[in-house]
Amino acid sequence: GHAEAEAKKYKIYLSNNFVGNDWRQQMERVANVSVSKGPLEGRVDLKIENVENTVQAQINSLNNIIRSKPDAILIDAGSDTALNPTIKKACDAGIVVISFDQVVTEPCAYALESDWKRIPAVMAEWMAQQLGGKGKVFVDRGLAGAPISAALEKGYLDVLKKYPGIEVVGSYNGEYALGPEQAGVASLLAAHPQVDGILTQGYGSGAIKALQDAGRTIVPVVGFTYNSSALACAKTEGAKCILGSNPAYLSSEAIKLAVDILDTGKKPAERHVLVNGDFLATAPFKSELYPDAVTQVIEIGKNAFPDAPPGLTLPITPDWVTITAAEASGS
Amino acid sequence: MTMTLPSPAKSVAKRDGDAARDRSTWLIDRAPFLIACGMLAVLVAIYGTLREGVFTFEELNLDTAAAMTLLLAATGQTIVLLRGGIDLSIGGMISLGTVLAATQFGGSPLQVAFAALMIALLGFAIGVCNGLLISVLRLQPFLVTLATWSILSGTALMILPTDGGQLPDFWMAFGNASLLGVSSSVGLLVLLILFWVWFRGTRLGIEIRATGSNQRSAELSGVSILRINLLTYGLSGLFAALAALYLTTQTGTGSPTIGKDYILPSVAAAVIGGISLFGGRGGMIGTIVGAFILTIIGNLVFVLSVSSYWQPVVSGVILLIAVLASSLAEKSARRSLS
Amino acid sequence: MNALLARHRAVLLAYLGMIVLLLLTSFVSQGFLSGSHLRTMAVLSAFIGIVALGQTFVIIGGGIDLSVPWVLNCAAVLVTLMANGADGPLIYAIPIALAGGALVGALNGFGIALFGVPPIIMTLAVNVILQGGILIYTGGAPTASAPPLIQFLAVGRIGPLPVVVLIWAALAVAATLLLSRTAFGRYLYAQGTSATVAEFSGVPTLRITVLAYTLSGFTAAAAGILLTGYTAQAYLGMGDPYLFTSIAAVAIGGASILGGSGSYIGTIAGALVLTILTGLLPALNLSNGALLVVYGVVILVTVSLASDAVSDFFAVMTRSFGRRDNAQS
Amino acid sequence: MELIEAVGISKRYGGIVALSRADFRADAGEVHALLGENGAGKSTFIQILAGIIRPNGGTLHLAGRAYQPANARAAEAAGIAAVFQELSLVPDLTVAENIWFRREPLSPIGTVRKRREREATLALFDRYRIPAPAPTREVRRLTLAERQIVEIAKALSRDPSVIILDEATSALPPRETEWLLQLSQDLAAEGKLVIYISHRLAEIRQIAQRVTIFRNGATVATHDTAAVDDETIIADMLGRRMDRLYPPRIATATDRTALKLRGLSVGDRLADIDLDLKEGEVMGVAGLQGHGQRELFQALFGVSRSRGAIEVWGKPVAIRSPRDALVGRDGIALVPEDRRSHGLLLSKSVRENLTLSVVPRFTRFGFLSRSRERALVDEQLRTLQIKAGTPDQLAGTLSGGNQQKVIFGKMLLTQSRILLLYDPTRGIDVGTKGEIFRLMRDLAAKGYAILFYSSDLPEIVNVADRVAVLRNGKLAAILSGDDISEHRILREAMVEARAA
Ligand SMILES: Nc1ncnc2c1ncn2[C@@H]1O[C@H](COP(=O)(O)OP(=O)(O)OP(=O)(O)O)[C@@H](O)[C@H]1O
Ligand SMILES: Nc1ncnc2c1ncn2[C@@H]1O[C@H](COP(=O)(O)OP(=O)(O)OP(=O)(O)O)[C@@H](O)[C@H]1O
Ligand SMILES: [Mg+2]
Ligand SMILES: [Mg+2]
Repeated sequence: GHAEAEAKKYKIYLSNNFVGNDWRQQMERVANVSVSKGPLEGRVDLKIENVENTVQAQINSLNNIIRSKPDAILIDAGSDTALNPTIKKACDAGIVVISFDQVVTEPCAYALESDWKRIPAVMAEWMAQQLGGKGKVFVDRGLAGAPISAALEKGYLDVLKKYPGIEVVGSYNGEYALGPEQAGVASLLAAHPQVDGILTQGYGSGAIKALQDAGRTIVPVVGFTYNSSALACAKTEGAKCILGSNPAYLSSEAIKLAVDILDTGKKPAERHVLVNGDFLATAPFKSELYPDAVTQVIEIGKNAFPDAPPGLTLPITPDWVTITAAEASGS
Repeated sequence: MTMTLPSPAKSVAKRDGDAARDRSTWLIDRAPFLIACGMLAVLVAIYGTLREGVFTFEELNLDTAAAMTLLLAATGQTIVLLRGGIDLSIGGMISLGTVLAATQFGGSPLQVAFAALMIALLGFAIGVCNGLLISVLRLQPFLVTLATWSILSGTALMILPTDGGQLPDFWMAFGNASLLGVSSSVGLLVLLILFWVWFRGTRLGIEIRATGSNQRSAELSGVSILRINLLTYGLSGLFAALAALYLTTQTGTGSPTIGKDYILPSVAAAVIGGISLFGGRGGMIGTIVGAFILTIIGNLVFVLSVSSYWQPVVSGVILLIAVLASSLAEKSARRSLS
Repeated sequence: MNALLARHRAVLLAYLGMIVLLLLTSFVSQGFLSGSHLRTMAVLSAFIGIVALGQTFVIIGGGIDLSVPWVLNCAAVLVTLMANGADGPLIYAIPIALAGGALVGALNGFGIALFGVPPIIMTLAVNVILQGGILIYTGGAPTASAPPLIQFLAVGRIGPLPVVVLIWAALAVAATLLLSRTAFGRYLYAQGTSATVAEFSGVPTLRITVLAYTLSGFTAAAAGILLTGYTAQAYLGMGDPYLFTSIAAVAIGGASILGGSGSYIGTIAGALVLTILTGLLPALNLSNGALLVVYGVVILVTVSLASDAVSDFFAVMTRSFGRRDNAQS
Repeated sequence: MELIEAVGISKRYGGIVALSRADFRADAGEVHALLGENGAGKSTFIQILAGIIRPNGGTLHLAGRAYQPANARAAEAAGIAAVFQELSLVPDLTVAENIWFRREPLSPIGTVRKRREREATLALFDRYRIPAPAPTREVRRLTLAERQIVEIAKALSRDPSVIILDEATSALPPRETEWLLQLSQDLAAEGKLVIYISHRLAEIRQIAQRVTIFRNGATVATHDTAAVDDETIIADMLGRRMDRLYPPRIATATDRTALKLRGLSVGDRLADIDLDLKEGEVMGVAGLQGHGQRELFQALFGVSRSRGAIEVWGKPVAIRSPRDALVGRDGIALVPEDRRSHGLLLSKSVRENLTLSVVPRFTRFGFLSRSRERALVDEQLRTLQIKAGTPDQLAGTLSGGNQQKVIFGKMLLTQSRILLLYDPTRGIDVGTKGEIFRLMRDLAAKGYAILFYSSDLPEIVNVADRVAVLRNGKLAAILSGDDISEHRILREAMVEARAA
């Protein structure tokens, strides 16, 4: 029964393949916060295992986790396929496995992620609208070899292809870090006297900074919902932006999903569970491709916080628990 | 001089005394290796008290599988380091190997075996190219293999832009098979040790050590440096390819960027096991110990159950203590005997 | 004059490679030689160059420093956290961060010189420890933005010249003087050539090793601080690209990775080559894979220009031409 | 027709002419000495014979046929084996592995049959009565003399018809030298050709039938040894007459004690040494190979750990590293035994090598003064007549004797007034040797104190004021005045050995 399930405390491991960026930090912190209050308070014994960004280390770590027989394993994976045999072992041992953020293809594991089709499509659509269907753009290819990077790039290009007037004149690898984004855009600016828009996979604020440094006019920029990006878009004169969201609270959602499955024994209908965050933009925007996509207008104090750290990912909290900006940034 | 000297042949008797000194210096010379073994024993002992069932074949199977890809990569690296070189390109070769396996393996086991053989040969051939470039251009191995690392990684990415491809089930089953509780990985480890025991004693093995120890002397004795370069880097490429093949039995997929994860650890494993980056000294058994130390540290950090931020700190500190202990012990052993 | 040329051949050829690459790039990408772009390149080279400065000293002395990524990152995070967006606290924040970097370097040096830990392992372990250490210290808090002064240092200009490039130039002069005109430099080369002979000659090997690593920690920290100005904020992982690049810059600059030779002038050429190359690649519009292939090939060709084998080959060619001329006259 | 005929051989290195017109004829069944001052081109010539380097001009015939070895292997195949001045053993291999390197007895699976190899080594040692170290020892740990012997064994193992010994005795102590001289004669008697390079005229008189003399890369003369006197040979070598080799021994010792040792011990190899070295004194250290001389020098320079008390100029000191020893004028400086691995940075210039220990002497406000460094360097180049193209020539490309001079100069520059000279004249030609002995006496007169070991016993006999004889790591005797003779020294060094 329900009451019995309420009493049970689950042992859940979160295996994270990489700690070296702000998003992952926030993701881990949010995970910890969401089991310490709200509906999950006292329900979960959460242990986070970080590995040094190698698939081998994550396999070894997962093997260790499996041997300690937890109820569920949440995985932010270093590869979408290479962990499959190990994950299969976990499933076979009766452990609930949920991959999130960078998900895996192993059918026995759930895949909880942002909608990597919708996000690039809506943002490319926005860009096309800004350009009036005509112009030259740069596209960020993210990180070589990363599945999400490939999905985002493809998403951008698929939509842009529908506008014959739009030409992709250059690509660079932003690697989800400010330095490479800024340097990549700067190199392309040198090669191309004219550019009308930039579709990044990272901050977007790096692209804006590169434009400023090169003394160019600020063109429409696509990026993601980091606090610094929102602030840069709001504060920079003439900036036009749309920011897609890959919420750091994916981890909280994964925990919740795991607890639900463990409590009820009922499995979700779909292996894929999509989490949709709102877009942020400098002006109202209505997508025709995805009419249900919500776009908030960037407003300082409401969804851009000058006092919060620039690396904070927005939105901060899922709706079933309240996580404050301070909790999310750990300050 | 009119004086009659004692017969020089008499000094042959001196050799007995030599032999005793010989044994003690033998120990000192192997101190880094021996102490690495000791450190591994200590780590395993601590691990064993913290976790149940550590002294079982199951644990051995798991740990060997966890260490094996690194071990294979480090075997090639060891050979190159003994020669006084370094091979960064194994990163590219491992990526390329998994990608080729994931895209080319299909059909019957016989076809797969053939493809695997071709990948191994390709690894050797690519290594030979490294050796050729190093010899012909007279460039530092670091630079040449840095460049070929990039070229090989690029090739892997051109074949498979992201992880993917599916290895046949029997291939993976083969990699994880076990007989009487002993896995094929452990079998492979035994083979690797046998290989080394054999290789070390061959003329080529001696020539490689000699070249790493003092290239000029080796050359004066008629060693062809070109041949040594071709063969050492060739073997390194071959072992990188084997590492890739083994890795695919664990991941079941091709991974165009996975190889870089093995470059520094392969060097680290060798150095922990007592190999000098200046060539000529040390051996594979030390490298095996080094690779297992690195793997056990991961297990240890897990069972110590430290909070996530502390994990890297603890693993770094354990590594440092392990190496510090061996460095200090070696130093004092050397001092007390000199 | 000839002797001078011969002595600095590796360095000269590295610059030759750099210039060839620059011309090639300007061919592919029209705006490449524009003032603003050259400035960008110079700024990006400066970061590599500054990290590689300490690395040059360490490598010449026969070691290697793998701890630069997280020394750099820790310094960046510390400074932005302490300053919290304002210039005032920089008065103490910058010195603290620089001193911290130097201290970590000194620890590396002591571990290596005093206890005989292999440099690779020592610095690798310290790198990992720092990575965890900064997470523990900040509690994983996202990083703060860079104060205006640091941004000025990184991207501001004095006249046409970026400030960071001026800083780099000053450091370069200091490094070159240190290597070629001081006892420290003399000892460092001796030690990198043969630690035993250095020891027998009374070289203060412990002090030299510790100093070299201290310098490396210091320059990595300095680069970290400046880099936050470039990106306007610190972020975790900002040091990662500088591990192999800093070593590669030193090696491309003509230093032996096993120690005893090399110069900072050479390293500067190495930093420039690497920056131009990464700047060139996006303009080529290639796939990720093809980019890496091109990167590798260009590195190989560029360093080949500076190799003994190739210059010997040209020497033989010119000499045989010369001989023919003699025969004719 | 003689076995080896070389005519007009030349060899250049860039602007440096190592050989210009070298002629050389030698026949089977003789010991043929090759002489010449440092840098005359002897080693260059034999490296050409051994196929290591190729000449720029000239013709070579071996047994009547044109001989142009493409590499070391080709020379080996032609029956030529050389023991090079700069030893060419592999440090990380054992004695046996070095001797049979690339000719190892192999098992069917391609591995080396170690037992067989060891037995072959011992058989080789017995056949030629080679006083070599145990076959299983690593060469890295051997003394220079031991390495030298292994190198000779390696050459013998090839059963060559021509054996070349390039200053093979320069590091050998008396007993081993005697062995090698006998061996050379035996080999010649067997019909082999022994080409023998040495700066010790006495040895050459003892064994060589003929001598060929090089000067500045060209052949000056070939003589029958019996028909020529030392003065002529020296004049041919140096292009001038030389006054006596050993300077007059004028006692300059004072009452001041420069170095006082009480109960000095090193491991189990040196025990309870009490010794007083006076200001102005040259004290010889003698003893058989491996009886503690090396340990004594190493301990005083802080290279080996020692127990017991050391007083320097009346002050008790602890010397734990060369830095503790090298403390300016009141310090202790060493000419080390192994010049290539302890004394010189082979890939650095002569200039940098000479001044490495005295960098602070030409540092002003933290910066090096090139001109002051240059002055120091020029002075040493002149005093020691170091034959280098320019001060920027790499030390590793100097001739063996000139490398030794660089080390001597480097030590002199430290101005330390206590000098530890471990075989300082090794490989140095007679002309310069005389200069060095004179220099030693001059320094002694200036108040320096010198501890002097030489593998060439007559040098100790003729130069030292007193001689400390070591036996089994203990001080066996201190000889002075007329007691100093080869005979007496050897007797003191061996009494116990004979009794045992
Ligand atoms: N690689 C080289 N580069 C430049 N000069 C060289 C090189 N090798 C030898 N020389 C020069 O050639 C000359 C002859 O040297 P060589 O070693 O043959 O003299 P040597 O007669 O053996 O003298 P020693 O008695 O001191 O051993 C020397 O002046 C030496 O500096
Ligand atoms: N046990 C010994 N007996 C006699 N001579 C020795 C002995 N050990 C070393 N030597 C000599 O003393 C010299 C200096 O000794 P040292 O300890 O520096 O040896 P090493 O070869 O430098 O070894 P390592 O490089 O391992 O320190 C050596 O070159 C060797 O010739
Ligand atoms: Mg030593
Ligand atoms: Mg010579």
